[in-house]
Formats: sequence, C-alpha cells, structure tokens
Amino acid sequence: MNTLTSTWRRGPLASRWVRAGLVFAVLYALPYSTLRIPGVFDGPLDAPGVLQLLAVCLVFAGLAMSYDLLFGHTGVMSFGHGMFVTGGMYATTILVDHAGFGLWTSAAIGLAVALAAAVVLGAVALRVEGIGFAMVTLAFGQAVAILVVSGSPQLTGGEQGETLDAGAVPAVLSGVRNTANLYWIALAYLAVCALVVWGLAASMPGRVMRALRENERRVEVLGLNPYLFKLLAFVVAGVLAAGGGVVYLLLLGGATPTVSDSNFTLSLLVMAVLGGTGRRWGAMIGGVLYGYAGQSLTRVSGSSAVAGLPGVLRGPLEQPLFLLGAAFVLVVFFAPGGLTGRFGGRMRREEA
Amino acid sequence: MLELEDVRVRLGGSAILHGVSFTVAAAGVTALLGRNGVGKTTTAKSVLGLYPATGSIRLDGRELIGLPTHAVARLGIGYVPEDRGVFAGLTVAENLRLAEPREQPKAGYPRVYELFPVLEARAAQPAGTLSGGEQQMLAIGRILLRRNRLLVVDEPTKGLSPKVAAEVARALKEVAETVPVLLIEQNLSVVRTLAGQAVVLDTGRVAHRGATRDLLADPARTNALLGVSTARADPVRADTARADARGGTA
Amino acid sequence: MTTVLLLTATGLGVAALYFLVASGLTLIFGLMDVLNFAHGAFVGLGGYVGWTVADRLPGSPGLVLGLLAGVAAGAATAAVTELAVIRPLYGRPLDQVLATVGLGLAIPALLQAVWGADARTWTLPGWLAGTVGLFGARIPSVRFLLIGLAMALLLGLRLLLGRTRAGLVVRAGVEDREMVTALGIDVRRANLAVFALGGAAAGLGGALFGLYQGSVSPGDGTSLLVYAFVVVVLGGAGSITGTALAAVAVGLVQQYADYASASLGDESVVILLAAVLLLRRRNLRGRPA
Amino acid sequence: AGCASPTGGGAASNAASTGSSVKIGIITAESGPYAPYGEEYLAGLKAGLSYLSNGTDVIDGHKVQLVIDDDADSPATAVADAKDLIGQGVDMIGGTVDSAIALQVAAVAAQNKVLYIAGPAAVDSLDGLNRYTFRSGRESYQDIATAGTFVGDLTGKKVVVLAQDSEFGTANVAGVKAVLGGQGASVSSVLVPLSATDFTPFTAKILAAKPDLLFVAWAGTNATQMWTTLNQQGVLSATKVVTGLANTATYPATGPAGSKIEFLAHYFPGAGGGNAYEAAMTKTVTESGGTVDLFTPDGFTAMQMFAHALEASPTDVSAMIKALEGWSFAGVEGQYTVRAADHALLQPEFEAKLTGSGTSWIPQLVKAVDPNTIAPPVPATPAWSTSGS
Amino acid sequence: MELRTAEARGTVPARDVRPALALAGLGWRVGGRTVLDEVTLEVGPGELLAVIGPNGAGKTSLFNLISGLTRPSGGRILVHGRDVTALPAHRRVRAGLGRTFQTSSVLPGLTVAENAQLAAQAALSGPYGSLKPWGWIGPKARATAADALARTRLDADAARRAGSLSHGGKRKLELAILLAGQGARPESAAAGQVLLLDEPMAGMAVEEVPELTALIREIHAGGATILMVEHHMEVVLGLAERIAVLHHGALLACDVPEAITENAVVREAYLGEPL
Ligand SMILES: Nc1ncnc2c1ncn2[C@@H]1O[C@H](COP(=O)(O)OP(=O)(O)OP(=O)(O)O)[C@@H](O)[C@H]1O
Ligand SMILES: Nc1ncnc2c1ncn2[C@@H]1O[C@H](COP(=O)(O)OP(=O)(O)OP(=O)(O)O)[C@@H](O)[C@H]1O
Ligand SMILES: [Mg+2]
Ligand SMILES: [Mg+2]
Repeated sequence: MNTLTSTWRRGPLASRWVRAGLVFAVLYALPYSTLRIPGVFDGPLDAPGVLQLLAVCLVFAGLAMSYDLLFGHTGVMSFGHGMFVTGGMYATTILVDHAGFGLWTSAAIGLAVALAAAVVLGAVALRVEGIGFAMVTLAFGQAVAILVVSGSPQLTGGEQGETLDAGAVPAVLSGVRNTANLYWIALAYLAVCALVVWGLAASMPGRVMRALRENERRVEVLGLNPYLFKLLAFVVAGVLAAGGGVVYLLLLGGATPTVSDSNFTLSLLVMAVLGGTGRRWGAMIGGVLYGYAGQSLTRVSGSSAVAGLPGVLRGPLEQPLFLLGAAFVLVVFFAPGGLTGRFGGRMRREEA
Repeated sequence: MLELEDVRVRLGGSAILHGVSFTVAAAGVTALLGRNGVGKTTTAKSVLGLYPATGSIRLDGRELIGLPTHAVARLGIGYVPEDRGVFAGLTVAENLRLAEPREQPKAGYPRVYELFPVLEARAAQPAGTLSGGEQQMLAIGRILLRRNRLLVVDEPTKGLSPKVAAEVARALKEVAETVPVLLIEQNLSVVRTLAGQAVVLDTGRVAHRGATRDLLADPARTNALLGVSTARADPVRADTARADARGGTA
Repeated sequence: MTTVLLLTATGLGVAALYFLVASGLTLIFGLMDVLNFAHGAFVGLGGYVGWTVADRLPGSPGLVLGLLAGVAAGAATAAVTELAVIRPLYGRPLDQVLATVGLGLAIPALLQAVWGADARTWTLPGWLAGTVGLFGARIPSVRFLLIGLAMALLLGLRLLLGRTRAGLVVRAGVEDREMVTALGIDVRRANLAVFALGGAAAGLGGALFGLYQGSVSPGDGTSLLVYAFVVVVLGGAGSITGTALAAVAVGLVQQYADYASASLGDESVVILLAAVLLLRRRNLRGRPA
Repeated sequence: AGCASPTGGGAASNAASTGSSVKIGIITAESGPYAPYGEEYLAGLKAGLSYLSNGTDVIDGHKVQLVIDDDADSPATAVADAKDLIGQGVDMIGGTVDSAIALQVAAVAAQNKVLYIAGPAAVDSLDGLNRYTFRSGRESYQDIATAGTFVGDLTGKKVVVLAQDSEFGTANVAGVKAVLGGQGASVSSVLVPLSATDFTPFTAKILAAKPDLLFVAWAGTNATQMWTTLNQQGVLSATKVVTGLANTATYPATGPAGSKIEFLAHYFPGAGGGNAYEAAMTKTVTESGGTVDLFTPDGFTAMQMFAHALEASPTDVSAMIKALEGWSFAGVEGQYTVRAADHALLQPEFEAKLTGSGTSWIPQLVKAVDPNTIAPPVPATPAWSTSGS
Repeated sequence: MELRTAEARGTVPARDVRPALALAGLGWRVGGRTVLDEVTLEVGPGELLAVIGPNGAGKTSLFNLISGLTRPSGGRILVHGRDVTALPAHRRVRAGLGRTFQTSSVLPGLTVAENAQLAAQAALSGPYGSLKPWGWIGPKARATAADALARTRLDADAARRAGSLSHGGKRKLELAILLAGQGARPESAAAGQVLLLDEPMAGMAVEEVPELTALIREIHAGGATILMVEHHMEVVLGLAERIAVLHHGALLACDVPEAITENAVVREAYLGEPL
C-alpha cells in the first residue's frame, strides 16, 4: 500500500492536477472496456447494467463532494442538503411533464430555481449556528419532502414519484444501448463538481472556509465576514447538488421522493465521512463506494453463498442494510478518519 | 519524591524529549526552566501520563509510566496545565466540585477562598467567562482543594497581576514546605524566590541541574541557558522580586 | 369541548412518547456530545424484546416484565455499544457518527431478520385495552400509563443528574477529557453509566411505543428518531426539563394541527422547529441552540 | 480486457434465447419492508412455472430460467437491475410490489421494447401506460369497486374515506368519488398526515361526519393502532366499515375490531374455491415449505402470461404483446382477461369476513365479485397509438 | 489634555488632531454585573497606551467591546472620528482595528504559514475581494507572511500545524498574524491602524521578552496606534507613553508612567507592594 501511494505521489504523477486528469481519463475510457471483474460486477464493464451502476456511483460521488464542501471544508453541518437534489430533480421533471418545456431548458430553469432557493434559505438558516443550523436545514428539508410526497400528487406523483416523459428524453439518452452516454454525463457532472470544489478549496475563499472550520472568531477579527463565506459555500454546494439531482433524474428516468428523505442527506454525510471529510479525494471515493455498496449488497445478500449458510448467519446476511451498517462500523475501525485518511498515507487534509 | 530517568517522548512523528533525567526533591520547589518549545510542558504532561513516554518516571519508587492518567492523579499528583484547563461550560463552583477529594470534600475550601476571594464571588459564573487571570486562579485553587503528594505547576503566574502573582508565589512556597513542587515558570523573580533546585531544558535535553541560587548568580550561565543576563539592571523586576521574597518569608 | 379534551389528553400521550424516546438521546447528545444515530435502533430493540416477553406470558405480569425486559435490553445494548464502538472512538466525533449510523442501519435489519418484516401485534391486558371516560371523552387507558411513566422518568433522571457527580464528570469530560483524568477521575466509567442510562430510557420508550401502537415493527424506533432530535434541540441538548417541555409543545401542536388539516399536521412540527430556532435563536430553555 | 464499442453490451442481445433456453428477468423486493410480499409473489411464480412445465421448467420446448434481482425497494436499484437484465438480452421482465418502482421499470421496458408484466403493484396508472407493460395483479379501482358492491343502493348515502395524505391515499379517495359517487353516494374524505403518531383526531372527524359507510384505504405501517383507535372511539359500532384484506400476517393487526369489519379481498387462501389452479399452486407452495398468501396468485398468473407470450414467440416482443392482448384465461382466482385497450387485467375479487377472535383470525368467503362489475372504465381514446412499435 | 501630552511627545502628526480611538462613556453589563462602567478615553494617533489593572478589572472586556466581539450596553466607540459602535467586528477591521488575543486564538488545523498568509491576504483584498472564488493567495501575501514569521522567529516552524506549536509558539504566532496584516497594508493604512494587544508577553520565555518588546516598538514606529494590556511591568514601563489603569471596570487613572507608578491606589490594588 505504502509503496503504491509513494509512487503515486512522486515521479511523473507528482502534480495533483496531472493525477486527477489521469483518474478521469481512465474513468472516461471504462465503457470501451470489456473487462470482466468477477465478484465485483456481474458483467463486462461495458454492459449496460454495470455502466448504470457505475454512473449512479459517479453521481453519488459528485453529490458527496458538494456536501463535503459545506461539511468538510467549511465545518457547517446541514441536514437538508437533499432538498437541493430534490429541487433539481423535481423542478426539471415537472417542467418537462406538465409545462412542456424541453429537457435542457427545464434543467437550466431547475438550476436557477435551486440557486435562488439556496441564497434565500442559506441567508435565513445561517442566522443560527452549529446543531441549530443543522436542525433548521432539517426542518426545511422535511418541509420539502412532505411537499413532494403529499403536496400535490398530480404534479409530483407523491410517494410513487413522477416518471420523466419519455418523449422529452433525447434518443441518445434513452434505451439500454445508450447507457454509456448516461455514464459519460454522470462523469462530466463529477468532473464539474471536482473542478468547482477543488478550485474553490485552492482559492482564497476556500482558505477562509477552512479557517472558519477552525475558529470563526479569529476569522472575524481578520476583517472577514464569516456569514458571507458560509453563504457562498452553501449556495455553491446547493447548486451542485441540484445539478446532481438532474443527472440522477436522467439515470433513473424519473423523479423519486427517496432523495427528499432526511436519510438521503444522512447518507451524503456518511459518504463524506466514509472517504474522509475535507480531503481532496475523500468524499469522492466515499460516494463511489457507498453508491456501489448500496446497489450491490443486494447481490451479496441474495447470493447462493449466503443462502447456503446456516439460519443464524443467513438471517442477518440476507439483509443488505445489515451488511451496509456492519461495513460502516468496520471502516471506522480499520480506516480511522475515513478511507483516504487511512490508505492515503500522509495525504493531508485539503490544503491548497 | 519524583524521579525521571531517560524519559523520551515522540509527538506527531518527531522526537520531543530525547532522554530527560532529573529528580524532584522530597520537599521544596524544583524549577523546570527553558526557552519556548524546549519541552517543559511535554515533560510535565508525560509525568501525568498525558503523553506516551518511554524511560522511567517514579513517584516514591512507584513506576508511573504505563498508568492511566486518572490512576497517576489518584496517587496524589496535582496538575496545573499551562492552558489552565478550566471547564469553560461548567460554573466555577462545579469546577471546584470536580476536584474535591473523596474524604472531607469541603475541607480545602476556606484556604482556597482566602487566597482567591474572587472564586467565591464568581461561584455561579461559567468558568469560560472568567477573566484570564481568574481562570488561572481557578486552575490553581482547584488543586489546592486536594490532598497532594506532588504538585506539577505549569507557568502558574502567567497572566496574573504582580500582586496576585506574589500571593500565588507565597501560597506555593507554603505548600512546598510539605509537598514537593515541580514548577515551570518564566518569571525568574518568582523562580528566584521559590525554587531551591533548578533544571534547565534545551530542546528536549537537560542542559543544567543544580541550585537555583548558583544558576542565577552566574550571569554567563544564565545567559547561555536562558538567553538573559540577570545582571541587567531591572528595577521593576528586582522590586517585584523583593516583594515576592518578603511575601514568601512573611 | 370533549374534542378539545380528547385532543389535549392524547396530545399529552404523544408528548410522553416523544419524551421517552428523546430523553435518552438528550442525555447522550447533551452530556457526551455524541450524535447517536443508533438511538432509534435501541428503541426498536427495546420494543421487540419487551414484546417477546409480554407475548410469552400474557396479562399484567407479562406487561410489567415486558417493560423491564425492554429497559434491560436497551441498557445492555447501549452499554455494549459504548464499550465496543463509542469508547475507542473518543476524540473522533465523525467516526462516532459514522459508527452509530452503521448500527442504526444494522440493528433494525437484524430485528427484521429475526422477527420478520410484518408488524407483531402486542395484545394489551384488558384493563389497558379499554378507554377511560372523561367528560364524555373516551381517552385510551394506555395514554395514562405512558404519561405516568414519562413523568416518573423525568423525575428520576432529574434526581439522578442533580444528585450524582456523574453528570458533572461527563460534561467536563466533553470539554477537556485530559483535564478530567488529570483530576484523578476515570471519565470512562461515567460515560458508560450515562450511555447505559440513555439506552435504558430508549428501551423503555421502545416497549411503551409497542404498547402505544399495539404492535412492534422493525422500523419503529428509527421512525421516531427525527422527532426525537427535534425535541432534543428545541429543549436544549442535555436539559431533561427542556426536553420534557419541548416534547409537550411538539405533541400538542402536532395533535391540534392534525385535527385542523392533514397538510398542516404534516408541516406543523418543522414549522415549529424553524420558527423557534430562527425567531428566538434560542431553544425553549433560552440556551443558544 | 478487450476493447469494444461502448454499446457492446448489446452484443449479448438474444443470446439468452439461443439453445432454446429463455431467461425471464424478475425484479422484486426480497429485502426491506416489502420483502414478505416479494416472497409471496416469487413463490407463486415458481409454483406457476413448475405447474405449467410439469416440474421440468421447459415450456413449449424452451428451458425457462428465472433471473431474480432484489430491488430492495429502491427505484435506483430496480432501474439498474432492469438495464442489467435487458443488457443481458432478456426480453421478458416481471415483478415488483412497489408501484413507484413498477412505473420506473415500465418506462425502461418501453424505452427498450421489452415485455414487462408488473407484479402486485396496485397503482391504476399502470393501465394504458405503454404497450409493453402488462400487469398480473389487481388495481386500486377494482378494490374500490368491490367495496361498492357491499352496500345496496348508494343514492343519498354518506361515504367517508379514511386514507393517508399520500398519492395512494388521494388516489383511493378519487377512486371512491368516481365509483361510489357515480352510484349516487356523497363521498368525503378524512386524510391522515404521514407523520401522524396518534389517530384520535381523525376518529373525531369521522364521527362528526356520521357516515353510512367508512372506506379505509390504509397503506401505513401502524394499522393496529388505527384499528384500535377506531374501535375504542366507537367508530366501528357507529357505521359500516370496509377495507382491504391484506396478507395473513396482518389479520391480528385488526385486533378485536376484526369481526366488525367487512373486507374486500384481492385474494386469500381458499378464495378460489379450490379450483385446479389454486389447488396446484397451494400444493407446490406448501410442499416447498411456504404458505399461500395475498400475492401468491399474482406470481402464478404472471407465469401463466409469460408462458402464453412465450408460446407466441421466444424473442419477438410484438408477437408476445399481440398474443397477450385480449387473452382470456382461467387462473387461481377464477377467470382473467387481459383487456386489449389498456392491458388492464380484469379479474374477480372477493368479499370476506374474519371469524375467530383476538389473535387468531380465519377469513371466510362471503361472495366472489364478477370481473366485469368491477372492471375499470375503458379509456375513451386508445391509450397508445402504435407508438414505439 | 491627553492629546497634549501625546503631542508633546511629538508622536502626533500636527495635521491630524482627531484621536485615533475615542471611547465615550463605554459600559458593559452582563449577568447582572457591571463589568465596565462609563469608560471614557482618548488615544492620540500613533500613541502607545498601556492598559493595566487587577485581574478581572475589565481589560479584555474593553478590548472585546472595541473590536466588536461584544456589544456595549452603553456609550460610543470612535475610530479616527468615525463611530463604529454599531459595526460588526469584521467591518471594524476595515475601519482600522486589529487585535491579538489573551488566550491564543490561532487556526490550529492550518499551518503556521497559512495562518499568517490568511491575515495578509485579508488585509490586501478589499471588503469583498477575498470572496472572489477565483481570488488566490497572492505572492505579496506570501512574502509579507514569510517576513512576519521571520521577524517572530517562527520561520523554522512555518510548515507545521499551528495547533502543534508550544504555548509560547502560539503567542508569537498571534503577533505574527498581526504583523502580516500590517505588512500587507499600504504604509498610510498601516499607520492608521489601531492595534489592541492583549498580554503579548504572557507565557513568553524570558529571552524573548526584549526581542518582542523591540518588535512592538518597531510596529509603533511605523505609525500605528497601540493599546496594550500587559501585567509585565518592565515591558509596560519600557514601552508605554501613557498608562491607563482599570479598576473594577472603571478608569482609575490615565497618565504618564511616572505618575502612575507614584499613584498610591495603583500600588495598593495592582502592584501589591510599594515600588
Ligand atoms: N501535538 C504535537 N505535535 C507535534 N509537536 C508538538 C506537539 N505538541 C508540542 N509539540 C512540540 O514539542 C516541543 C515542546 O513543546 P512544549 O509545549 O513542551 O514546549 P514548552 O517548553 O512548554 O514551551 P513553552 O514555554 O512555549 O510552553 C515544541 O517544539 C512543540 O512545537
Ligand atoms: N459573560 C460574562 N458573564 C459574567 N461575567 C463576565 C463575563 N465576561 C466577563 N465577566 C467578568 O468581567 C470581569 C472582567 O473580565 P476581563 O476578562 O475583562 O478581565 P481582565 O481585566 O482582562 O482580567 P485579566 O487581567 O485576568 O485578563 C471578570 O471578573 C469576569 O469574570
Ligand atoms: Mg509550556
Ligand atoms: Mg484579560
């Protein structure tokens, strides 16, 4: 592991951006590969099912990064991040299905709406701090969730969710044959998230945000207004999340209320912590792993291997959520400070 | 008495103490001196078991290294950390209550309140809102409640007005008659008044051991070890020193 | 009139329920600063264990033993959690959160694996199953039991925390672990005690939730967790009395709002939360939220 | 690792049906809250297969292979599974309990022109959704219509619907308004917030409304408490109460209220009157250590429909659709008909009552309701032009 | 009168006679106690005023009010004649106020260098300049920061986490942060600054004291106005042009050092023993 990480950080791969570029290049090429990884994917990498799964992982990675911008980089814990994902997802769907706008127009409007919402909600919620802020955002998030489920079912489809009018989806994105295109869209989204978050972290505001995480009073007497920087983080994170909502919508072919559930935001928190908060790769890796686990554990739990076990063992192991939960606990013990914290060797907290 | 033998400490991957050895006499004050960052606090904390140390630290022959901190403290070591370590969210009274000894918990209060009346006046106030000096008083008063076999005091007079500093010095001197005190201090006048023995650290090593009087009497030595010449005319310093001395002997 | 009475009485019943679940949470969160996402799981477990016992031997004795079993189960699980999961992670709050989230997922899944996904019906002894007539309002007897036990718990916890040093030690430990130990206090024991206490409260809450619903199902505890957090924050983390006040506020508001209109009922709690935090910028006890 | 075009996954297409072996993809909940329903469905499905193939799994010369994926009640997983199956070249997909998921999968199926026969999901809008989507279970409309047959003349009668403030709930309210309102009843509703912990406020409202008939459309978890409250507050004795009979495990949930309720049943063990199919299904299921329950027939019926489609063609989806549309066949519950216009599955439903007491209830058939009396209205315009074909 | 003494010392440029800092009847009540009571004080431009007083007299509270961390319950605060009483802390910095903390308040998770750079950059970029997502830590900021660290002898520790500094190290970093801010400002602005130093010498090694004293004198020579709380009488007498004495929240005296050391009450309440 160490030798690996050391070669990783020295030699031609020295530059951070070169490394990042390399990673994304590889991700870009995946759909061209017929490589089979038995036990990990139950098909070649270019199989639609696998690409779909990977695409979802990438979206989660992007969402996790957006959350970590708030949580890891600025030290602001929000329990309502999911509402922006919901916003992007539902605004787009409703505009397409009920207002007859084109997909991309709707998405653009959706993002604009999210931006406005983020500014307003952030401005209000940031009046309180710490757990107070977390709970205010939770309240907003819950309000949105309730609105989605029982607000006006004819628009949102309530707990059924609202399928995106297939006619509005461009041909290149519909149909299993085109899953690769969806994958690339997801990848593009992740790239945008990475650029924004990394760029921000490397810039002055990012530095100030990290300073806020450490000691708000000190930042204030340096002549910087903490409120503004938190708001900046909140808004950027919110818009990124909304974008993720749109991409997720494309992957699913419909809007689903699960993203509005407070548990979804919690899962974003988990992804960030899983990978290591406030780190360059942390949230991204966490998101990918969480996304993979969330979708693949059903395969483990349903596998014949498990079915063969004696009842005592089989019972729990047939529950994917049990596996997921157990996995978290194990990660905590074997990878303190998140996976990047453990295996990243001396990879330090994001320091531009 | 306390014996340190070849104590080594590593923090954040770098060696901080490279084999520190000295003993704290059974009674009286032993001063631990040195420039900023040489390892004074680290030494103190490793005695308390707050930093993982190798080597040997013995209190009256009992090995302390390896004991959990609370066990070390239960042996009767009272500690005043340099950052005061008051519990900001708890009231002054609660802070004191935490330090009460199991038997006769209230016994120590009169003495503490006599020394620091302000603690009594501020009893119901969150310790975090105390002034810097008041917090320092709380940190000191807290351990004076307990029945100690050894005091480890890290820069007790820091942030105290000259008057209170003198009172604290006096109190320590009084305590030191029965209990050995390991005193980390930057205020040389206080050192001069209190400390019989002095140990000087330099980047994690013991640079000097011996009687304080001899050390401070030798300008060259002090200059080399502490970077100051005590010879330098220094009225205020001298005066407060005298003040302390008088207070001490009074 | 009777409607108002009925709503108030049942509203207090809901409040009692919320308090039972929230009290343990506020202990652990307020005193130890651990956001315990496994608390709902403790509640659920308490419910199932309680149900199992009560189901074996019906009638009042079964009920009593069931409640006790729930408490025991909650306390035990919490204690084990503290020892095995929380304790090694002190000073690493994020890892603690992750671990408790993990337990919060795993334990209910485990419950489902053992007892199945379908709700198990908890048949109450006759004297509890009925209602009590009060000025024409038929108030379910269970509610009185809940309110009674909630009050008992409130008093008990207040005494315990007021009289004992444990609470103090734990609070100090959150601020500066090193210093507490440097005063010769073994903060770990106090932490274990508080965690177990919180777990016991959760277990009781779980068992009573089972009675309240007349059934137990794997998702039970977690479904209440959000409300519990709301109540805790409104009440001021660590303040038992505040939590009780908040629970009553939430319970009544929700009950009346539900009667007014479904959509209002749904939003009422979150509106209350946001309003209190934003307008007063303080929780109900006047402490900074 | 070789290289291929990013659409290479399609290369596997139809591979599934070569060697005269046919893969049928099944997506349903095997874990999570809906797991019990999923298991019922799967049991019926397998029973159907072994019945139709006399235990050989070979139907019309094709070895049928069930590829079962757990959707864990998550749309994301379900869609991924669907794409995965289609990528493997599967041309027939079935299953799922959760309407939300059924709608998502149906969309994917249509995009990729594969046959989809939805499972127990009850949402009406599956009808006429697209020409690739069929269903093997009943729909909310049929449930409601069944309830309508319980009370004689409805004109001037007061009907109150108790439901959760959700899509399912409001859809049921709308349904009742349409069906029973159409028969002259004045329909109002009492909606329960999803977050409600206590039901007393709503019983108060119901009592205030003084209904002749209370229709309870409940999908919430805490059914026990709901019934207990209705009973304690005297609603059950004040009015005639109708609700759907869920799976056997939930019978005790009605508590002492059980005997005071009139149940409309999609199915319960014995409802079929022991016809050949029911007997066969029950036999295989019990032999393999399971028990027949609410949704077991949905699985069995699904397999009947798959088999019929298969006989038409193992690969040509249009042929399958053509074969299924308008097909009428005998099954577990009685006579089924796949309505060509919108793929609604016309089927009988049942009126039942619970006898017994406390925790042990036994359902008893009051009467079977004829498929046509409860058939949902035929869409005025054909649900789809030959779009997508 | 204060002003004249200041002018007499020639520290006040004749053209600007407005006091750099003026406190008018400043009061602060909290928890039912009057911590500060009607404090009225004027500090001339470029003056160095020491504030002494017993522990708990209200010195830090006074600094907190001036720098805007707490709101006064009465009175006004003027910086260069501008009323800043209603401004939040960060706006007052723009108006020319800087401070250090009695209990070190550095950014533990950032490196020592980053701490200083942040201060420099904050001083460089305008009110919202540092909000620009494309704004970077400029070379000038890095340079001034490096210089500040060198002057506080922290350059060796530049790459370390500030949290891992020794106590004295942190105290020095407090000063370095202030220096960086000063260095980043244009001469005139730096001269216009009013700096509040809360016990800069506390916990400082004896050898450092003379150097840091020199450092403060240097900053002062740059034209900045300085208020300094310090219990280290040697330093106070060495630096201060005037000494203000706080006692029980009230201004007991404010005069030249010689006068103060003669003041009986001061000796009684503060020094403890006759000098
Ligand atoms: N957690 C840590 N990680 C790394 N290095 C540390 C850590 N804590 C202290 N150090 C370093 O160890 C050395 C000794 O620190 P210590 O606090 O013992 O110094 P000191 O003699 O008490 O100085 P001062 O007089 O300023 O208090 C210093 O160089 C300090 O930077
Ligand atoms: N929030 C508060 N509530 C109650 N009393 C407070 C509060 N803040 C400060 N005080 C009191 O105000 C007094 C002044 O505090 P301050 O910190 O200004 O003293 P100081 O002059 O700086 O003393 P020192 O020299 O010890 O730093 C202290 O007695 C303190 O207890
Ligand atoms: Mg030190
Ligand atoms: Mg002070």
